[in-house]
Amino acid sequence: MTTRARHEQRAPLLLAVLGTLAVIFFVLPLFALAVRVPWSSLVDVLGNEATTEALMLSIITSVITTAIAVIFGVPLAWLLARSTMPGRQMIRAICTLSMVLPPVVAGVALLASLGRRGVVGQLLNDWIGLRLPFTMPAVVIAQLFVAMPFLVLTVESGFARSSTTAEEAARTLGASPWYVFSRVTVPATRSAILAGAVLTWARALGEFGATITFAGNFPGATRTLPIATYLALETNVDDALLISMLMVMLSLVILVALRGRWIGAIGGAR
Amino acid sequence: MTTRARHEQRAPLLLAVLGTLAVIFFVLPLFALAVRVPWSSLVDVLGNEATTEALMLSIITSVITTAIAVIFGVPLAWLLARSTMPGRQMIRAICTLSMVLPPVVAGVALLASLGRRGVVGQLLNDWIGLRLPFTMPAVVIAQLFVAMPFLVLTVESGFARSSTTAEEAARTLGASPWYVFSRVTVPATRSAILAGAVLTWARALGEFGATITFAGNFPGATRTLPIATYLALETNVDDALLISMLMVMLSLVILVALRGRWIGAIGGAR
Amino acid sequence: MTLVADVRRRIGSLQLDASFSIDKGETIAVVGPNGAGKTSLVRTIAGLAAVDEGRIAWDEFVWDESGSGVFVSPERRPIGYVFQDHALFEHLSVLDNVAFGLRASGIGRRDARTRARVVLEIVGGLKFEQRMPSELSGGESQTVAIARALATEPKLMLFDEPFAALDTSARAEARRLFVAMANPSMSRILVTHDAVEALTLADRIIAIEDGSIVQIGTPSELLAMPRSHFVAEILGLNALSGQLNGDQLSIGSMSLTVGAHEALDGNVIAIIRPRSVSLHQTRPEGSPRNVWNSSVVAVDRTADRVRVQLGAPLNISVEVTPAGFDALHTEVGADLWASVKASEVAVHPA
Amino acid sequence: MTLVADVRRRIGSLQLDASFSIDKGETIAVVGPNGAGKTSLVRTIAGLAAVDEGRIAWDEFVWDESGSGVFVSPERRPIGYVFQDHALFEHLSVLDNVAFGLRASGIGRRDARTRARVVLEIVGGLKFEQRMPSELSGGESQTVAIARALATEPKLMLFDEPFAALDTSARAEARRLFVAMANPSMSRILVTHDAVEALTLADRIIAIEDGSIVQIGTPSELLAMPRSHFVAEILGLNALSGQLNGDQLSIGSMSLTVGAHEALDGNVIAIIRPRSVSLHQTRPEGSPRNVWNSSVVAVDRTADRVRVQLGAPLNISVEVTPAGFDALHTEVGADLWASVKASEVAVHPA
Amino acid sequence: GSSDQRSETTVVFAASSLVDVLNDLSNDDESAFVRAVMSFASSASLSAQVVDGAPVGLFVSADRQQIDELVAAGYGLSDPRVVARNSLVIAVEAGNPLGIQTLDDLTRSDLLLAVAAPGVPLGEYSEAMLRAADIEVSPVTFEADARAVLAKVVLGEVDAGIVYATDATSTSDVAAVYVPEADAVAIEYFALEITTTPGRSSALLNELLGERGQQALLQRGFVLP
Ligand SMILES: Nc1ncnc2c1ncn2[C@@H]1O[C@H](COP(=O)(O)OP(=O)(O)OP(=O)(O)O)[C@@H](O)[C@H]1O
Ligand SMILES: Nc1ncnc2c1ncn2[C@@H]1O[C@H](COP(=O)(O)OP(=O)(O)OP(=O)(O)O)[C@@H](O)[C@H]1O
Ligand SMILES: [Mg+2]
Ligand SMILES: [Mg+2]
Repeated sequence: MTTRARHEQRAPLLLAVLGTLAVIFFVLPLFALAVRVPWSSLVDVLGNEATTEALMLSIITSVITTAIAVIFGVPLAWLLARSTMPGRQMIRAICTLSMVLPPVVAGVALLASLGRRGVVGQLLNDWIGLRLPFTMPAVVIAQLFVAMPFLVLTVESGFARSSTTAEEAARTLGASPWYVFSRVTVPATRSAILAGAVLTWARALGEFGATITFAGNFPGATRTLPIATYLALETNVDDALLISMLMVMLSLVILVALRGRWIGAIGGAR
Repeated sequence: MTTRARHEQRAPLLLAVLGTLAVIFFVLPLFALAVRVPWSSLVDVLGNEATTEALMLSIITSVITTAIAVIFGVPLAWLLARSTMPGRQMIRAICTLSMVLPPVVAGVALLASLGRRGVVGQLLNDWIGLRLPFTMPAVVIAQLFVAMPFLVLTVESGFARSSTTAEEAARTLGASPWYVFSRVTVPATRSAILAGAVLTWARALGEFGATITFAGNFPGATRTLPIATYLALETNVDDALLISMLMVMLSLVILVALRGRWIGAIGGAR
Repeated sequence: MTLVADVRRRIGSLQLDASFSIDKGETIAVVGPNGAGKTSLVRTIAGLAAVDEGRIAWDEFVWDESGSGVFVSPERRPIGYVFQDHALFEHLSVLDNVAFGLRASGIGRRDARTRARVVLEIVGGLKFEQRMPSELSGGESQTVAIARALATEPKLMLFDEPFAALDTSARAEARRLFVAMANPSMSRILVTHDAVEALTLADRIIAIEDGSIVQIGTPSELLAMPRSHFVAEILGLNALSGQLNGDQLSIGSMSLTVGAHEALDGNVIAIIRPRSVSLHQTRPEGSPRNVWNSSVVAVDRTADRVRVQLGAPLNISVEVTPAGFDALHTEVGADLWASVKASEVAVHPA
Repeated sequence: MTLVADVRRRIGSLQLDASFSIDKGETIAVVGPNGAGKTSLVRTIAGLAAVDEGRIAWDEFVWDESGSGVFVSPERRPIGYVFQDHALFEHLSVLDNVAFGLRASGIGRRDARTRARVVLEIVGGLKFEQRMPSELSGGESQTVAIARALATEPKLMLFDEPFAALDTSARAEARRLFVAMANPSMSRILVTHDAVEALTLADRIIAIEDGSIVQIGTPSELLAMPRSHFVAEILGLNALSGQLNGDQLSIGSMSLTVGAHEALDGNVIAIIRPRSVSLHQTRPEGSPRNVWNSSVVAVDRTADRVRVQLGAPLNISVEVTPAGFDALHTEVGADLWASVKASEVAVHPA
Repeated sequence: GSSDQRSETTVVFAASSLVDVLNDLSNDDESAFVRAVMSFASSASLSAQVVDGAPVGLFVSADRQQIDELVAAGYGLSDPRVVARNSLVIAVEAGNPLGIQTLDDLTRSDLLLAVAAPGVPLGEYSEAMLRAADIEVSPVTFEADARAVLAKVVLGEVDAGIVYATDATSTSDVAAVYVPEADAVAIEYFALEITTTPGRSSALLNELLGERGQQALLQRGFVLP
């Protein structure tokens, strides 16, 4: 017997069936992968400095990317959802296009704008001698370009769904627009922001095409784990899989820890 | 002067600044790309059957993927958000892990489970002679595995935020769990579902690594546009960019059309 | 008995504990202070929550029983529920809100809409059938909530303060409708803060305080002998706790002479009707045995009467005619004399 | 005049058109049927919506002016707003809800909470200061909404049906508080459906119907001469439209003799107080000039009075004492005789 | 029906440097490649697909190791055949503005150099060449394949890159600088008939080795075996 409260809504059968199939679909490949991975060489792989370096770089850059995406993406989502700026539809579409670009092309677009010969990159290079490609910031930029739209879209849908009544109440209480935003709008949308951040982080962590195109592949600076895995697949499949499983397990821990903290604090029955 | 209603909330300055920077960040590379693309050869590229074939395949598979993701992902999201099944945290984390896997590894995982030698693939092959890899369904499976979590997470956050009062009202009116789900829960969460579907579609459309690994690269069957672009970069960068720009413009049209229809129909001022 | 409820349930710090039953066709009003557990009780009967302990049964069907674990989910109980906060479907028009229950029971869209229109017509909501809930005023939204619950012709209607947001005429109309709707096959539970509603619309009244039932009875039983201060207060009576000794009642520093009563020396509740107290500018002479000096704390004035709240030594409400009040030339804060006949002070055991 | 408002605004199919002003320290009640535009008016004054045409000014400051395009946003208007649906912040505790306005104005958390506790104490909400809004009952939530709006000590308070969800004693307490709060530096607008509230709490009453002001005046002015049926109804009076010819008033098929009045032959509104009508089992003899036979449509009974609604030929409410009612031995649907003195039928130009 | 057509067509797996040649052939109506379906990817993922049962007829790769493994695992119908050779060049911006002439020039400190990553065939060849010449370079990036190295040069992100000669000549955006040290590494393309789909693969192999195929390879800058 479960501890389910007696009055709680039973899952409609169809939902339960479809949802369960979805779970199986996700679990199966991961399970197969876990079976296939040569766990015995775990110690060797972990001792391999190149691997741990790539792992660290991936973690650091994806976290930085997520932070920047939140800082810039939440305001952008707000503008898209709430302001009446002209051309909003167009801007929204443009800001989500980079998701649709094949990542390699996204990398080319970044080179075309921020590369050594790029529209802006050339200026940066000539004026302050700043060269982005093949540096760690380039990795972050590539991830941002590809992953931030996930945050923007998710958060915008959150803003669109949250009622404006609480915001109105806050304004009548003398709260400035910024105060309303930070103390009412954002907390009321926190589950969407968290979901967006997780999506962005995940997308950034797995980013390969844009990164290798824009940032290249240099150990310690731009060789992220997906790149290391890709190259390892050419030479040593087992190592590559092992590294990936490490990343998966790391993510698992983070995901389990994160979501428990945020979701479910809302609501309550009378 | 804009036509903004006088009473509407002004954007806090900081938000406007951050949001605008984000817009510039997105627009710049696309602009640079558009400048670089040799529009003059548009007609040639469009006339190239291989290109249009890849474009069509991409569109078809990504749409199928999105549809399947909605059919299975929304129920899964509902179970994660609303049911009290045991191990919910764990299942949620597992179902989002495939986002974090480097796509190429995701492809390997799919081969390990659904490939000819895979845990399940072998059974399928032996029993009903079904071989998935290197077929169009394989493309869809690869895209699903990588892109569906985006829908699940977004929709789950939507369900978590939507109040259960309307659902309770529906139940007292005699609505079965399924009726409540389809007529109350889903409509009330439609903006999150739409956002999730767009994210999934976008991710599927740009999918490369898992597809080429699991489904291979067969013209007409599994060579999607990202794969075609990737290969074209070798021989003819300009063509590749042109194809990508086509895809971008197609997406632009779809995104602009889609969002205008859904968002913003909710609420209203008194 | 159609509904037999024995509900024990913990909600936050509140322990709900209520046993009662309802006859077929009967209307029961539930009154009680804010936070007493009225909404919680109704939600439990609707099946939106389960009892921790106890049993709810409808005719021969058990709806909810802690012992056996039986639980019938809300959609399979023949109920209608008008929520305190209306809970309209934001994505459906008014008409489709009302038609929802019919559609859910399998009736086609066209038929459901036709029948929904009939119900809307009855409650006076036809004029905004095409609006979305966000385009309704507070009262309009409540009207729709009532129509929606009625549309499925439930056997047990649960009304949670259904008239609170209605304007005077809509409320009068709604009450009239409520009376007209009474039919032998529908039982009704009406949560209300309005004494007039409870007294005129209900066959019996349940008074809840702090999760527990303090009194169940017909309106006249409650009027005759309210068992608590709150019950008296909601009925517009003054209830005072005191000690009775022979025919002398002491309430704080005051002493009142009471009229004929059974022998019940000790703690009693005294009931004084606001109308039975007279006010005077100067100390009155003559028959009333109870005369005291007091001050005016508040004055509530309507077209036909003025309610004067007196302060120490006896916190009671007094009702006088507007003419009578004007003749007093008094105001809030002023002093005056009050008197009440011994026969007008009724006492009950506490 | 502190607030001078001339509001013209379209909301859906409603054209709001209201001009009025409020003095410093004055309390204005806004009454009107559901959907009349009361909430819309208050929202416009709060700055949550702008006038289409017109002007709102506070002292020497213009808040909203269609001509010049001036618009002061809500956070810079010294207002407090108690929303009809409370609009509490779901993610903050009760205490932090109340402290919100203070925090927004830059006061530190500790100070803000201390002051919020004081306000909560005053409105009687201290006992649930730690709860989340989702854990409050309807009345508790309204209490918090009031406290939250009061905490910032606004100069203009806007109350949208603030007492609707409160229980009898909480409501009495809230009204007392409302009176006590009156201070020369705070003006107040109170939207209400309750005649007692409007009459006792407000200095002046604005009656709105269909977006337009039908009457502004002090409670006694409105009582003396309600300008519309709705106004009469909310005040508990009977208002009847008819044609006056000399001292004969014809209302439908009925003809009544009226008392002393100015010469105003033609269309008039006649006001009859429910108390001034007498009911009889048999045709009464004697002085009243107006006697007619009617039937009982509805009966509202409270502790101290019974309100009887009569049907054709004259739809009016009559109030009698419970004893008087019982002596009639009547019930809904029964026939009886009604009489009213000519001097009790007041007429005003329509 | 379509299943007939499918059985008639033969799948060719090929290293991506062969894209142009094979495309040229399949555009020639008289070629056996008209009926062939080409699939290009990295040698590693192609051979993984072979192992996973992809319906491949012919596998052409520059990666000796992968081919050997397939043969060892029994996927070869016959021994692998060398169909073409390639060589390494330095790809520089068109016009060679920095005047790069020798391998030594790649050590200039102001010069940005891209090479292929160790592990992929091109990376291994490049390393072998540099090792043989005893030259230490410090590239800014180790790219995944020849295509990526070339793209970096084309886009101007690096000044020079080590690529296959055939790649450098495929576009006018770069110039190829031939260095004698390149002769030290022999780059051979092997063709292997795969067992999974025996059929018309021999016709394809014969054509590659024959007049028409060799001509096409020559045209695209390959050296004949
Ligand atoms: N989720 C919850 N957690 C904790 N306490 C709760 C919760 N929901 C309700 N309560 C408390 O339970 C008590 C009963 O609430 P309920 O809504 O039943 O009161 P009510 O009688 O309907 O009051 P009102 O007349 O104000 O609507 C209240 O004190 C309320 O604060
Ligand atoms: N967004 C909207 N679109 C169309 N009509 C609307 C909208 N909001 C409100 N209305 C309508 O405007 C009218 C005025 O509404 P308002 O809320 O001001 O009424 P109210 O006087 O406060 O009524 P109540 O006493 O029921 O609260 C109503 O008829 C309402 O249906
Ligand atoms: Mg309640
Ligand atoms: Mg209103």
